[in-house]
Amino acid sequence: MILSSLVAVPLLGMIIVMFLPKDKFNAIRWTSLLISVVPMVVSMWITWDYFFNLSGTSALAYVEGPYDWIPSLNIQYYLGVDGISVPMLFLTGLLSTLSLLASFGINNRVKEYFAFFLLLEAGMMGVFVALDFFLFYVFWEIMLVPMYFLIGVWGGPRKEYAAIKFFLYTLFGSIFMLVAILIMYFTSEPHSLNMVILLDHGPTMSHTLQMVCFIFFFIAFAIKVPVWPFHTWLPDAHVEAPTAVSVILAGVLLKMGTYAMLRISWPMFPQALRDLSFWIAILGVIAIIYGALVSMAQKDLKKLVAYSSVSHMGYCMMALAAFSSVSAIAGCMFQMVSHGLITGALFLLVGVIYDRAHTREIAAFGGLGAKIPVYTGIMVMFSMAALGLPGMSGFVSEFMIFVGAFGALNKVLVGISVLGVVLGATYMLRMVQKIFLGEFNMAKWGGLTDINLREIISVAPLAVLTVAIGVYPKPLTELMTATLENLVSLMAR
Amino acid sequence: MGEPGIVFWILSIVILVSGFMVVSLKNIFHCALFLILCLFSVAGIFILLGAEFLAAAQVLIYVGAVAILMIFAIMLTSNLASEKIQQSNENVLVGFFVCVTFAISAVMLLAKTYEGVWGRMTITEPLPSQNIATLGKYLMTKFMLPFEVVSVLLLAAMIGAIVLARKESA
Amino acid sequence: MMLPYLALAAILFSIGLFGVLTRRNTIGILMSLELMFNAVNINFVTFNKFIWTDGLVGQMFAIFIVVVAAAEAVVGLAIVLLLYRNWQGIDTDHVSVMKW
Amino acid sequence: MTEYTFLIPLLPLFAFIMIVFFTRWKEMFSALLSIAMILAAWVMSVVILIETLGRIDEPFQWAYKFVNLPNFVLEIGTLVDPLTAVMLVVVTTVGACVEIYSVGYMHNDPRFSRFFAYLSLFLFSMLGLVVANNFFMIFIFWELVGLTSYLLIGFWFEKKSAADACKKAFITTRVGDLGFLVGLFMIGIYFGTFNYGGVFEIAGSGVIPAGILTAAAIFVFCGAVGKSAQWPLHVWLPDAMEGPTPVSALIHAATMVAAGVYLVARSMPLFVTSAEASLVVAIIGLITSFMAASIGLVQNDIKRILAYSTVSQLGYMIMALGLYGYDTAQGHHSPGFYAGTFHLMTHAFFKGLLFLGAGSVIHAVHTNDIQEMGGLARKMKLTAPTFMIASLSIAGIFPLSGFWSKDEIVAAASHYPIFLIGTLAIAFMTAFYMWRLCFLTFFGEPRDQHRFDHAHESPKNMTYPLVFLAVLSICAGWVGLPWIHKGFATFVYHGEAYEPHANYLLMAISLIVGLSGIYLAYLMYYKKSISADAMAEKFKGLYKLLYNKYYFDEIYQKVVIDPVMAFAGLMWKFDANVIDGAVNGTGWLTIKWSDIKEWFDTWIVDGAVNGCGWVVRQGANILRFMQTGSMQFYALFIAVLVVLFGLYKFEVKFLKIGWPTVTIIFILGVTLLALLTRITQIKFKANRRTDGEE
Repeated sequence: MILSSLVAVPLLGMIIVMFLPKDKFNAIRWTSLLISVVPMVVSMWITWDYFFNLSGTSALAYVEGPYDWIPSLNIQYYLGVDGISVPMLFLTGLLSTLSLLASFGINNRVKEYFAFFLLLEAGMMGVFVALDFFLFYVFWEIMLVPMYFLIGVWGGPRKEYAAIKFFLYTLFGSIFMLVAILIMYFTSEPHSLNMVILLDHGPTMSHTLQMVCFIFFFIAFAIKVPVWPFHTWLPDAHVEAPTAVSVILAGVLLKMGTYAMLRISWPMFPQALRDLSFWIAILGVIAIIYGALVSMAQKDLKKLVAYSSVSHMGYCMMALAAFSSVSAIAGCMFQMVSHGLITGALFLLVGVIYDRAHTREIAAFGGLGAKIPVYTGIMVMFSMAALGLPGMSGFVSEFMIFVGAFGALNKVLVGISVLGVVLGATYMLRMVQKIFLGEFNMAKWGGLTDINLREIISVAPLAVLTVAIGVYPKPLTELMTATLENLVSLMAR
Repeated sequence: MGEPGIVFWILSIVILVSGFMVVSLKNIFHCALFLILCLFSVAGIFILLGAEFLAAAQVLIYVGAVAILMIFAIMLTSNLASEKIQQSNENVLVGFFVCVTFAISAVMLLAKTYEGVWGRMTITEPLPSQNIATLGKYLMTKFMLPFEVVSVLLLAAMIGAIVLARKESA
Repeated sequence: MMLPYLALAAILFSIGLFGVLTRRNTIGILMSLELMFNAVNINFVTFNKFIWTDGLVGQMFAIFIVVVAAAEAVVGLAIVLLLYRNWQGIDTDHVSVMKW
Repeated sequence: MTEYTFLIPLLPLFAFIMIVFFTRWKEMFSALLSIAMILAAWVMSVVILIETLGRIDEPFQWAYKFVNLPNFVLEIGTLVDPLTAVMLVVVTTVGACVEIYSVGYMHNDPRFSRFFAYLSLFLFSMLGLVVANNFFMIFIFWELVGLTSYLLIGFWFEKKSAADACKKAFITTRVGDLGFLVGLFMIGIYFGTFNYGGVFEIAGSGVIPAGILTAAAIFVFCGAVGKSAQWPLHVWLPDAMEGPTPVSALIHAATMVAAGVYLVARSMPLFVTSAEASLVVAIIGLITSFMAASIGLVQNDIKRILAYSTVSQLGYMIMALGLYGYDTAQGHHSPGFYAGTFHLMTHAFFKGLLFLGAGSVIHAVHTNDIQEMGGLARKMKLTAPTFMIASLSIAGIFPLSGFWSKDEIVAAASHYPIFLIGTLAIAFMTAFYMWRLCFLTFFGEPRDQHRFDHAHESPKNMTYPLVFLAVLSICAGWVGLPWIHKGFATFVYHGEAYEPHANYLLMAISLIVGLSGIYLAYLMYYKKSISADAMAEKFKGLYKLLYNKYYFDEIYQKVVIDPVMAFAGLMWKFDANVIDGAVNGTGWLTIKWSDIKEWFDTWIVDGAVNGCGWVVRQGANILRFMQTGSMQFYALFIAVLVVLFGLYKFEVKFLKIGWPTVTIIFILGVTLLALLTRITQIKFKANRRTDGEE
């Protein structure tokens, strides 16, 4: 019941919001916020309970089902979580609420916006709890719709282009996923869509078929991550999307790709994974270096953060390629969580400055550190976190990834990827320098006000978590150790 | 049971002849009069078949109400009763052929079916003699719902007729 | 021995049908329809007497048909009056607006 | 007390948190809180040092598992051995002095509280770095130190030069950290642990192939190169002087930059397993030291001179450590380790003093350019003597602390002619440029009367730390006197304790070299018997080369930064045009393809559809005549069909004629009659027309 509620509450909330009067903006905002608090609290409780009672084993927890849903096709309603989905649920719950809080500035078609947002949340939650392919696919696709509208209606100047690009690109990937799912479905006997059953079916398939399925799944997930060279939808979508949507995009949507790899294609096709891991690692390393270089060349603050996401998700891909190392996979999970927190916060902060200055051009600013010290402090903190400063979550994840990958992958390759650390520092510091340091233009930005309480509240939990994970990562590791060990043993089949 | 008696045959001929007159006479007023005759004879047939109440209803409703209503209508729609006006349309030939075929084949079918099925059927119980009482009882019990529905239908028809026929007020 | 009754009903029905098909006058059509209704009624009553006496179902149906026919006649005639008022005539030729 | 070592870093951290979140608005309280915490840490450090003196061979270790995965453990812990204890005292001492000094120096700065918060954060990081018990933890604090350095260099971020410098410092050290990071990975992978004890034990056991050891050691050394500003990553340190002077004193002279040396000393067991790695260390140290000293000869910015001096001295230490590793790897005894760490300590004191003195001077005259100073000794009665004490110390003049430590370095280099000559040359240059600085600043006639007139001695809270450090600059070296038996060398050592013995010849040589350097400076800048300008004119090429710091910044700009930025721009173009172009191109192709499809669709597929439609329409044109609109006609049709159906279904026979025949006859009949009607229809129409006329 508890997992279903994660999906059902936002859905119900969407319906409630749709019945609210259109012009009662504040009622809509607060209702949605309160509704989204429910799944957040539930996901936190799950995290809490899982950590204290269930993290010792790799077994699925809070399982619902499998109940027959469409018996003639053996489609089931099957939900469950384990150590890799719990952190994601936590992240989703938290970021959704914070994004809703950050969306209070939306004044255009408020009702539709919040309704779509809640639908989006339901979809995201669903992806992380589904254990049936059909269910998974449905949630995976459901999210596209609100996302499309959220970008396409409330976005920036090129919103239509960005929305349609995002939609088509992801849909394109989903087709491959669908084909792969069908292949799995029809080769299993009896035909099944149950992920747990198919986990054992995958390695028994013929090698060619495994490769085909793996590559198809990979394309679908890689587009979502996004892995170089499938990443170009991301900067457009990020830049054009409203702040809160960017946060969700970076914080949760990108994680769905890596999560799905870890949940589906990696353990299901271990042989194909072994054959292809080198190439995946290369893609990861390219993404790290390339993303960093490209974001160095950006003039738009939001685009810079967007490309940094490409770079950061590259670390995840490299870690995933080092599938034999628990520490690399754990690092990947850490990176997912920490990137969600850090980049989410960065997008929130970019939104804050954009709301005030109505521009995101880095060159337009300068010396803001003197005028808005609190904002500067927070922004610098998250920039430091993004470039992997110790004491923040990003460092722990990068370190674990590097150590794991160094042992499991080609050492020269990993050595090259370490360059990303310096490049990361370079583009982040260039940004900080150009915006906050240097001479302050009083005439232009004299009227700039510092970050306000609502915005601080929406960023503060992220800051606290970033530091907490960076300083005390032990709980998070313990939460998923058993699951990861199990996963690694599955991938070693 | 037994064979239908002479009354039946007389009534049958009256019905058929007057019926044919209804459909073929040029003067619509005469048609109406023949219709009355025809319906009256059908009431007779009903009596022969032991449906006294139905016969009464037939006379009251059809002969007394419907037919009179039609005559009223004919008289209200002036200038139609004259014989000069073509009363049948271009379907006459085909229609006649079809109807004759229909009649013949229907009768033949009936005869065939009668030989095959109905003739061998036996009646479980004879028609009750006091069937008006039975009819009334059933109307209030077993056929309660249809009865009510039909009354509503009648009401609706009445209102509909009033609405349709009244003069436009503005 | 119900065949004569049924045959009578069948022929009466045919006559009514002929009327419906061929009369130009709307009231004529209505009258022909009444003939057809009566033919059906005869059938019902016949069957009620010779085949199925239980519950007087046949007669019951006949009664309902009579009622419905009355209702139909009332509405039909009302429409006829309306037609007359609008077109100064009640020939079916006048109402062939269904034509494509 | 040693058990509570972990508290030492936490004390400044507490100050940092309190200042940032609570006492930011109460400036003096923030400063006092910060100072109180560092003083408490200092007291603890001294106690720990005393305790450690009693247990030299039993390092105290305490650890907590930070990340605990199967086959992968990261620890947080403390290790207290003599080296740690000494470093703790050095860092807290200089830190306390600098903080007290800063109260005066940063007076009236709008971000006064923040300065102390940053200083506290720095001290937290630095102390954490010192007490760390494993490579992972040292890396954490290593980076945090970098962060605070970034924040403090950029403290006056309104100045573009400061903003540039802090970024440059962070990124340059990050390049070094990159190597360190790779070294860490190698350690993690091949040694399976990050703990010092574990790593060194495995390194010493010979299990690991020599190549791996060399590589790991060199990569670890990369970190030191970055942090200690060794060639070729030295370029950030002079620029880092854009920060407030106390920062330069604390971070960029006494402590943070010494962290690299500390790291090398700390991982000495790793270096002694590889002669090659050690040699690399020594050579890099020598190059750095020589290069920096030579640049220092011609600079005019007081802080930059000191910065190059720092780089040079750090190179000295690194070289000594490298030589120790080289010697030990080959089985020789060497005083290098002891010399390097000893110099690390003494240098911290006198270089801290020099910077604070320089700060005092700058505070007085509001310029960094020594060409605009002169004669300040008359005005600054306390600053000038302390500054000169430090200068004597760094020049290696008997019996100041610098003499003793420098002497040991010379001793360590004495087996290798090149190193010996280099070392002495550097000592000479050091003496020269330090005294050039002294003479130009404190003696002679004021070259800028206006500044001179406004110069004044600094307040007491600035001068007292100077005095305190001056005392240390004189005395700190005496713990390592070659004649005392239980000295520094038997306290901080690696492997087995080195027994220093007085080598009077070397002492004499190094003293003479130092004095001659001072004398040359005296001649050139005090007596002016040798014209500095003439010298510069004579060796114009060399002078320009030195004055422009061997053009390293320009070279890096051209060779590294510009290409990287160009490459980044290229990548962005590539991304926007090629990759995104491919995506959009796919879209475009799809659209074009769909255009073709549309044509195909319109003319072929839809053509077929339309063709069907056309056929139907033509058929319908015929059939439309059946749509008479006459209800009766339709009814007739129904009747016909009903009859047909009846005939067929019940197989009706007429007079022995079978039903098919009957059906055919019926259809024929209907058709014929219909045709007949059609022919005679004219009549009906005529009739109707008459109706209409009525």
